[in-house]
Amino acid sequence: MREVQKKAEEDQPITNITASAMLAAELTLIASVLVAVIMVRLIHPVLMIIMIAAVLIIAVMARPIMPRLRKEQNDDLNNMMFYIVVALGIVVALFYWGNLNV
Amino acid sequence: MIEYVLMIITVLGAIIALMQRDLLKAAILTGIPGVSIAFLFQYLLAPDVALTQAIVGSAIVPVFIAITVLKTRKTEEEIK
Amino acid sequence: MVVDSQLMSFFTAGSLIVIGIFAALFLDNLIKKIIGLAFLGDGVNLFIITMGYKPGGIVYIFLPDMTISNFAQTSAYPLPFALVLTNIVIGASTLAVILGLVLILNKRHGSLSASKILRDKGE
Amino acid sequence: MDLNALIAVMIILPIASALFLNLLHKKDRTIKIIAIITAVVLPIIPLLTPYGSHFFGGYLPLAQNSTLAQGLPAIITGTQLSQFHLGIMYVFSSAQQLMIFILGIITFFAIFTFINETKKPSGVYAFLLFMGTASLSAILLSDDIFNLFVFFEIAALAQVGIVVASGIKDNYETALKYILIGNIAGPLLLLGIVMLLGVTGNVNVTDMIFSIKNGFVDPQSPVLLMALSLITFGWLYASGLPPFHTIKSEVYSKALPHGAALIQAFSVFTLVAIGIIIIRLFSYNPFTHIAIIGISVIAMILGITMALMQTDYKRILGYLAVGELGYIGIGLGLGTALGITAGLFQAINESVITSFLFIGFGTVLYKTRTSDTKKLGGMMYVNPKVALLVLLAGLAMAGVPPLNAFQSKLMLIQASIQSGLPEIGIIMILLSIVTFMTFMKAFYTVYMRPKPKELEVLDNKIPKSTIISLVAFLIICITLGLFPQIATSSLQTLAAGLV
Repeated sequence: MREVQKKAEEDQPITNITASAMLAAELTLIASVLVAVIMVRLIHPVLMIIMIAAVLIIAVMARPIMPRLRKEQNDDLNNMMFYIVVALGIVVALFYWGNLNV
Repeated sequence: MIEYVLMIITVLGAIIALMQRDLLKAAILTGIPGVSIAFLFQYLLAPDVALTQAIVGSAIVPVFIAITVLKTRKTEEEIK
Repeated sequence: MVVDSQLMSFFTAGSLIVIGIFAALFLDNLIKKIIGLAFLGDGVNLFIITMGYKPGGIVYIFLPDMTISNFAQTSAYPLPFALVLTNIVIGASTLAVILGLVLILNKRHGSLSASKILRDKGE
Repeated sequence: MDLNALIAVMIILPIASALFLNLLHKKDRTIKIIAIITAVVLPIIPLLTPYGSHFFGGYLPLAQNSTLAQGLPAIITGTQLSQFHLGIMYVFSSAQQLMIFILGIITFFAIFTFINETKKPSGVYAFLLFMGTASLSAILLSDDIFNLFVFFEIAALAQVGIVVASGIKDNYETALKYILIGNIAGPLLLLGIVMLLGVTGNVNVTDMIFSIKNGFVDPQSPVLLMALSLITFGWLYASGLPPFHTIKSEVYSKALPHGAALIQAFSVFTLVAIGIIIIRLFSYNPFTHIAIIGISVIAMILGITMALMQTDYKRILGYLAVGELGYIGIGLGLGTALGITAGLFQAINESVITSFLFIGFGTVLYKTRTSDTKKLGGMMYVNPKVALLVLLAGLAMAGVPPLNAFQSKLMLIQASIQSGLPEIGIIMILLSIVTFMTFMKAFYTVYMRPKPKELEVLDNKIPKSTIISLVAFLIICITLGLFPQIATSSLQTLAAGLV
């Protein structure tokens, strides 16, 4: 029953505005991530080239990214908590690693 | 020696309180870590904080949670 | 005892914090989540108190028969204790607000499950 | 008379007024008068106060405090201990003056629109707004990091209260989520603070810096690193950067327009206050700057792309506000004097513009009682004046000259090029364009496209006070856009001190 409801929600008519917004968001995401990755050149130029290639491949393989990203970032409390604890781990680990290596 | 016992009671009490299936029991068991932390504060040279923690940890927090559990239990029965 | 009691106290505080985060993350029942958060706060308080503790020290109350330099060298560090008093009060008042919100929401949804009450509402 | 006592009045006045308003129940006229008087006085106090510092309880450092130092042994008075601050200290300089002035202005217009839009203004709601303003002033002023934490918790509770009081659908759920998440992040922030206390033996930021700089503390000690990471995590929560952007934008969207305007100002100024403390304490560690820049770039990208996907205009604004926070973070993270000045300037501009947008779009909610863009349309014909003002606000947010965000974004791009990171400038330009596009999408669906048949426009007239507030915000935007040196000259001293 719930699955049917969910499907009905997903099948809402997609208007021109939402479609174009999704496309624009996707392009923005890829473009800005690509530009941001160029900053890796400060660490090592070869690493930058590898990472740009990786980002391009991921962008092509995982297309379309935006609907998935949208689905991941919902308002569910458990989901939010999960990301928050993951972020805590990342921040703590990064600061230790970063201080040893930068 | 007493402090190690208190520390073990604190951690075990916290785990046991969270493992209860009955919410009312869980609420009341919350007081055990609260009280043992208060005694630990006393051991750790903080008598004034221990007094506050004894009141808040052993009385206010468990009672608040228990009241919430009792009130919510009523509405759950009504809906059933 | 071989084991340092201050170090053990730090470990106790750490395990309380971990238990609290675990409960808030993985237990679905809202009451359990709140109990976990209370433990998280308790763990942080214990951590602060342990930080001010001085092994073999005295309580930070200046009695008339003490000298200042002796007191300064042996007493526990009182600043963290003052912080804990404030934090206990903050924690209790926040807890009251949370429980009030839970009561209202329970009346509305008839459930205490976080995944039912606090799920994504879509658009 | 010692005018420095006015520094304390900045916090005491709103708290006292808030407590008093809370007592007055159902006395509408009195509430209105007292709230308006307090709101008028709030922005004026910082303008009258001379720069300086205020010591609570008169506890000067022992070196300047001969009565207290009497009879103490040389182990205390003869060493660096006598330089340390004993009590809570508030520091007031030109940057704080400007920021508290802007906060006061936003509070004033929030209170002003609230009192005129609601038929029966409740004292409790005004209590929450004033309480939030008081705690934010304290956060900006305080040099004592634990004092900051206490006021930060008060501000969080006030935000929860504002959300609960809004009466919008599902607001209780949002409030509960926010407070639960805050209950994880708040204690962890405190843990970071006490780790600093444990290493340096102090909670005063100036003293902690003194200890770190003079070798009393090993700057590379792991406890200090742990404190840095936990405080950074608390900073993310306080300002709503990722991963907290979803909850923060939800909080904005579930508050009434004037409440949302004030809450976003709270986020902006907390970001600035805690960000400045992080930079002051840890700028010796090069990774701090890299981390702040990284987080800010992620915030910009996620905030603005997510804003494009939303259909609720309040949620769109919420995500855009998060995206704009990224610009401030980049300014702080660049670490040069120009960068920090630009970041602080952007903070001031953003708080004004986003309040402008929230209150401007709030008129749509007032007229139609809905915020779903799918159901809206044709509001241009209902209310052309407000539509024009909202359009100007959107242009300001996107950084169109001669409005204020243009100046700060230009400065940010210059600073990023100067620091050898032109990529950040490119990302900022790109995302500014997308911001404008997102705004225009919301503007088109709400104002320009033909009106749907089902949409009912209520017959109530938009109060004049709302229009006055919008015009006043526009005037601030244009003034700061044409004469940016008004703001930058007061911010430069603080920025220069941070490098």
